[in-house]
Amino acid sequence: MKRRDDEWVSLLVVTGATLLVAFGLIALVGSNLMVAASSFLRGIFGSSYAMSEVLVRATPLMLAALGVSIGFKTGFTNLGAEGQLYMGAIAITATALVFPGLPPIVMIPLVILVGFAAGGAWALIPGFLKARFSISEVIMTIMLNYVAINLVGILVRTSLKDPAYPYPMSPILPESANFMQMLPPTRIHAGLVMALLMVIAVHLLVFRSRLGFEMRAVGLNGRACLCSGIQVNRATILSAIAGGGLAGLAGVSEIAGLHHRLIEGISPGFGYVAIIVALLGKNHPVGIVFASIGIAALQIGSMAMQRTAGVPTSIASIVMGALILFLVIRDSRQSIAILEGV
Amino acid sequence: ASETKASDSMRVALLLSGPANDQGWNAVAFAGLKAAEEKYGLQTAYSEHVGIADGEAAYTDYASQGYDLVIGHGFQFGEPAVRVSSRFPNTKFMAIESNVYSKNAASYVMACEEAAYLMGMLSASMSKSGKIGMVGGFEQPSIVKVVEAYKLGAKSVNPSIEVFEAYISSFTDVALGKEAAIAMADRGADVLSHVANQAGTGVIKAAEERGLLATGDSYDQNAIAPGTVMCSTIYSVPMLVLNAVEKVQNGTYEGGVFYLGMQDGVVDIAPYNSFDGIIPDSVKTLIADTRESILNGSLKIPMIETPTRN
Amino acid sequence: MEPIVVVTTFFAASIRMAIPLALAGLGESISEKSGLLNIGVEAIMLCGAFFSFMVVFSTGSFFLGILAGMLGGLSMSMLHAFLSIRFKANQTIVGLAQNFLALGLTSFLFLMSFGQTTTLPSTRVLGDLPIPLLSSIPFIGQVLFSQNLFVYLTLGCMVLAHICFYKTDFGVALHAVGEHPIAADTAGLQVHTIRYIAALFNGILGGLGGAYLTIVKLGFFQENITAGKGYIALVAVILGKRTPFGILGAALVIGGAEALQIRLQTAGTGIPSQLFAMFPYLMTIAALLLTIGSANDPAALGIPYDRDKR
Amino acid sequence: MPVLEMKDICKSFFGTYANRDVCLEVREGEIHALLGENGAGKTTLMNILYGMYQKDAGSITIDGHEIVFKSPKDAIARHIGMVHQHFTLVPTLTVQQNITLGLRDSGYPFSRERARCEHIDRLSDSYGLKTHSRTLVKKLSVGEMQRVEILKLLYRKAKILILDEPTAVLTPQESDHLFAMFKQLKAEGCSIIVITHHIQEVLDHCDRVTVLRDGCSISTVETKGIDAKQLSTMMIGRELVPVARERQNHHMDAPVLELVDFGFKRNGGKVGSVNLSLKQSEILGIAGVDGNGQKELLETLMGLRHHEKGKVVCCQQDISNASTAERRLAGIGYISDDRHRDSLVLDMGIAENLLLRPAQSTTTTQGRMVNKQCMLEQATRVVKEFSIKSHGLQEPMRFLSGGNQQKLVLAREFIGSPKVIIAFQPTRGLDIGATEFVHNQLLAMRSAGCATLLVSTNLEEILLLSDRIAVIHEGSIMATIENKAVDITRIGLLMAGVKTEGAAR
Ligand SMILES: Nc1ncnc2c1ncn2[C@@H]1O[C@H](COP(=O)(O)OP(=O)(O)OP(=O)(O)O)[C@@H](O)[C@H]1O
Ligand SMILES: Nc1ncnc2c1ncn2[C@@H]1O[C@H](COP(=O)(O)OP(=O)(O)OP(=O)(O)O)[C@@H](O)[C@H]1O
Ligand SMILES: [Mg+2]
Ligand SMILES: [Mg+2]
Repeated sequence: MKRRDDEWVSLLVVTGATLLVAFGLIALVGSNLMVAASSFLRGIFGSSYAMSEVLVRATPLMLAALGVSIGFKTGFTNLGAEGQLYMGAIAITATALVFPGLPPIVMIPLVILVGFAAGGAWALIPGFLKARFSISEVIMTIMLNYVAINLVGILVRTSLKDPAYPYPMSPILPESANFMQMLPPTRIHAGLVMALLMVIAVHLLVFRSRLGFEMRAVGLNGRACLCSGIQVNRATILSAIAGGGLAGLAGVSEIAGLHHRLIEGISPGFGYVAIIVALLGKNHPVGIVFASIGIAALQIGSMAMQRTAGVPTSIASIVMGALILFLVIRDSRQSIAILEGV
Repeated sequence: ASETKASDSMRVALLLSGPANDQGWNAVAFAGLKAAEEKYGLQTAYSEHVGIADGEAAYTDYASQGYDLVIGHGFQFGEPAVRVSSRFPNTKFMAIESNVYSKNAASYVMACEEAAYLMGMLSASMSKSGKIGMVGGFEQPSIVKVVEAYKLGAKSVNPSIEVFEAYISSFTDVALGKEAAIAMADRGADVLSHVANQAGTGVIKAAEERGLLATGDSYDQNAIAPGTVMCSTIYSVPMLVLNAVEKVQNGTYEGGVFYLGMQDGVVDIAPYNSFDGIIPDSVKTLIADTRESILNGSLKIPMIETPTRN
Repeated sequence: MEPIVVVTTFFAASIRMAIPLALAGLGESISEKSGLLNIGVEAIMLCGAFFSFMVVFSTGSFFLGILAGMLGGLSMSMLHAFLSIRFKANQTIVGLAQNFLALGLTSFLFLMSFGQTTTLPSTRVLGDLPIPLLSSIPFIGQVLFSQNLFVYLTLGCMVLAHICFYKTDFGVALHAVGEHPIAADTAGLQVHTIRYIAALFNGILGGLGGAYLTIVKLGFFQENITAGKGYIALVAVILGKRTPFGILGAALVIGGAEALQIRLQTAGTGIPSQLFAMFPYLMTIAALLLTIGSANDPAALGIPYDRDKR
Repeated sequence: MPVLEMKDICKSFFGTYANRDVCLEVREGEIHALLGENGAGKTTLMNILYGMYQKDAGSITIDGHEIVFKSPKDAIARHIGMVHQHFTLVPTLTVQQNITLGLRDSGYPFSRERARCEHIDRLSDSYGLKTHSRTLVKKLSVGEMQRVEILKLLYRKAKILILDEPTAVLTPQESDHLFAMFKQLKAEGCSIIVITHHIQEVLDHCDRVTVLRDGCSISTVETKGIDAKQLSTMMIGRELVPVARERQNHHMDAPVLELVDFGFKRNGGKVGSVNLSLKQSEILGIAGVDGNGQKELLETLMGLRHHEKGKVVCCQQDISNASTAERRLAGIGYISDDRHRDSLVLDMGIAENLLLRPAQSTTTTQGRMVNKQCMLEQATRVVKEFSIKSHGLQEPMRFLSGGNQQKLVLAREFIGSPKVIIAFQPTRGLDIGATEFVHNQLLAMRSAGCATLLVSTNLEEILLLSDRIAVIHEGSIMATIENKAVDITRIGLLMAGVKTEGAAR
């Protein structure tokens, strides 16, 4: 019981400290604190549209973070969700443009599959190189992010370019490749459902399946797995593929649910924020649901704060950094002792 | 949903893709908004760093707050504007440099190429080595058309001029911008130009350091390096905003793609500042004459939106 | 252009691009050798860049500016060390969070100091300092000894670090602490103190890397001026296998790839610019493939040391 | 006057006591043994003395001065040295660097390699601790590493030497040598504290012994005038039943496991080669000094290292080029000598650690999913059968004592009723009770028809359990002899590489 109380106390302390930082900075730029605070809250809870936006933004974060977390479980440090997301986006665009006539019932599963495969394939490269040649996946995934982003740049100017316009973007995808809008006029789309299904799938995979057990075991003690006759490389590679695939689905979901065409910059760093989401969610599928919604709300709220109260976005960046640091401090075992001591 | 304008002053919001002080594309829009605010007594708001993923949400938020005009500064804001516009018929939407429109959403395209053409002429005229350089940010229409017009302008003065061009795939990597410029200088270019926003500052700094000449972009950039920047293109966003505001006020704002150039006072070139006495009169006259022909419509600068690599 | 000039200018450019990567990479390698994995190199560099610029801008003193750059870098590296050591925090999260924090903080402070302005606050840059005699050696003199203070500083740091790593007790201690902290502890080394010292060096060197950008290369500061160089420095660390000259080599390879792509682009080919932008990353991947089978991460990298936990 | 006095030391972890009012008194120039079951608190007590742990209560007095050590650094400054059970050497540093780590001698901060190496060579000569000061520690055998650890203490001029289970990894000869060296140190005025599970060693070599049980000190006695029975009763509260190996008669003719001209690469690139064959219900013991290729042999046999040459046949099935998983599926179980590294996922619970085997051989998997119910039932059964002490099936293995961890490893390897068990140092570090249990289990498997390859540096263990004994030296089998009336001196000679007549196969 006491333990639970401490959790709440420390959470309050974190919230307080973050608010203090935020208000301090806002006061420094001379914005009105009340306006800023109310616009922050209004941006998140102000209307059903505002709340829906939080979920819209949480969708790709959730998917990508699930992917990242699977990698982390196996000890595969996947910093490449950004690139894998873009590969998924490329895949759905190419597929939908090549087979424009397919009915939705075929098209949707197809693009999901292809998007998953593309993201997975992109992660397979570092996964294979790590498993086979022990080449650092940290660097490899970062490098492949840059490559994927530039690949999008090339494709939207060449083979996937909309011939009708000079702009570097693909044509609008056929309707059949669109995810259902669930609650118009909000932008919530079937991608959210897909993400939640994936939460369950990942939970089953990681905590219920034999493969998931092997992945976790490999992440905790690869050598022991080797000695026990568990196929370590297979587990590493499969976790890389599954993780990359999930990030690829984030790309599919963004295109099919929101943009309906491939264009540069569809991800404002979702792949990187996903790493934070995964870690804050303690690499646990359910934790990731909350962490992704929390981080999405923070971002949506601070953008609203900027729009209404003129608070610079840099403050949001500071607050996000500070909040994560505070949470990290809270999570460390010792800090609980410190809080108790105070 | 919004009601009809209750307050006397109009409310205008601006979406920027990067920081408002990027010394280029966004800075000029921001300055334009502020100038318009002062001049016409507008109520304004702006958002920095609005990515493609956030454009729609930003439009929606401003529209639902009852803003009369919401401007997205960049082609990527076109689609979101159109998508949001149907839900907020009382709000007018605008995307700069885009090509899509709806009943209450319009695209305004600035004929940046007109100024760029003059910059090319000036650069070619002032080059002693017969080599000049142009650094572009991303390879996208709004940038490509400037680079291409620049090349045409230069060739019109000196058909044998060599124009080095590079797209650095960044609007923010100042160091890379500078390095690109130095690479051109190393190959003998003695006038360096840019359309690379923030990264372009690096180009000007490189020219200054090497004792070369430069031209600025978007607004009078002479202050960055007074002894280096001969002249700059000017994209007058206040004029653009004014144009739109007026239409909104007298109820004539409508969808469509509008091209605004020198004739509309939206595009121009800056004064020569300290270079007034350095640039030969013949060059000044040539440029003034060309500017005149553009203004009176006798010269049409082509808008080339895909790179023609020589 | 003469081939020799092409080669000289190319090497000079590679060195310019490599310096910040090499400095920050060296700092990070010290930190990683001790077992502290700091993904927040970007944050360190950004703070170094910002504070050195601010101090040079307001005092005009490069000495103070360099000092401030180091302190700026230190603020980030010591925060990371403190959270990693005192709170045994997840080092990757802290590093990533710091990148957000520093990006916001420097943009915010810059905005507070200068406002939304289109006039670029800038300073003189640290000039070149040719070394007498040595600089007149053909080629080598041009490439190596006609550079600025930071180039010599970097080379000096590399030599010192090499001596420190391989010839001193501190180097052995650093290695032991990162490889097997329990062994180090039982041998009487203060594991935490050594890690703090490593973080200290990381901050100083990373801060210098950032300072190089603002007060040597550019002479001004802009939001996100490091534009991802911190991440690339991490690459140099692994590519260079955490040895000083390895890191210098890796930085030169990456910097050289960047310099090369710009040069190839200005030469005018029909290749899309994104392919050029990809080039340095592809080069890095290729270089990484050459390191097959020689992973040498310190065994305790990223793992907090806790005596009570076996 | 005692050099060291620890009084009423208390230390608890997460609310449970590891040490409760423990007292220890060590005199100058004595060898003092510390005896107790796994988890009795011996290591904890010594870690407190060495400054690794901070005591909750109690006092420590050295040479009459009360002291408080914040870290090992302070302890080293007071001339206390400790060799931990799991060696604390940096594998990627040289012997010399490890020995001088953290010291500031002349020339600091520069490493004066030559002078240091000379000093180390002098020391190793005078105490008979052969080393090469310039080799990397990771290239050393366990015995060599221990010598380095001891040199580390000597180099630092330790007056009180603590050794945590130093003989667990040594052959009897090596142990004797070690104690001989202790006597030399003792004569020079040093005091030595030895933790051990071998009662005979205590009786043979130590002056006094302190027995710990459940975190409390039971008593301190002179070793003269006490016998093994009394000691073990003090320690575990009951008498030990000696393990008896009955004769087995149903040896089938066809071997279960056969190694033909089997080659394996040893550290340093040398290739070892052996011929061996194992029959049903047979324990074949491989005796040998540690570092003679045992580890490499077994790891190659398990498919963990590159197969060099020759053939491995298990139940008529050629598995020479099979993967580890395939070998296990063919019926081989493997007990490694390093359970933390090779056998257990310390952050997983008992139940999950039981799943650590090839997917095809688990009974708790249905399709691709793990049947949780089934998994827990299995774990409950195992815990009961092997009387594993834990706080629940999900408790991370990390929190179990070494003995209980080892029991789980055995249990897991026995579950699939393997045809062959490869047991490498199966009782290393276990207390007498746990050792007794392991021995009984191995014999039970033998009765059930399992063939066992028992590799141990503990000759007593080999003699106790084996039907036949093979002696390994420098990567090859010197001789294989039936375990009837064996000549211990001959085995000793074989282990040292001296071939004698009459070697029977
Ligand atoms: N680092 C630790 N964290 C938590 N508890 C510990 C730790 N070290 C020891 N303990 C506790 O202290 C008790 C005594 O452990 P200790 O290592 O001293 O036993 P030991 O007598 O050395 O056993 P063994 O013969 O197996 O080496 C354990 O049962 C355990 O509960
Ligand atoms: N991190 C830990 N937290 C809690 N208890 C621990 C921890 N590490 C060890 N222990 C406890 O310390 C005791 C002894 O652990 P230790 O690993 O020394 O066992 P051991 O018998 O010596 O085994 P080994 O021979 O493998 O060292 C065990 O009872 C175990 O419960
Ligand atoms: Mg112990
Ligand atoms: Mg033990």
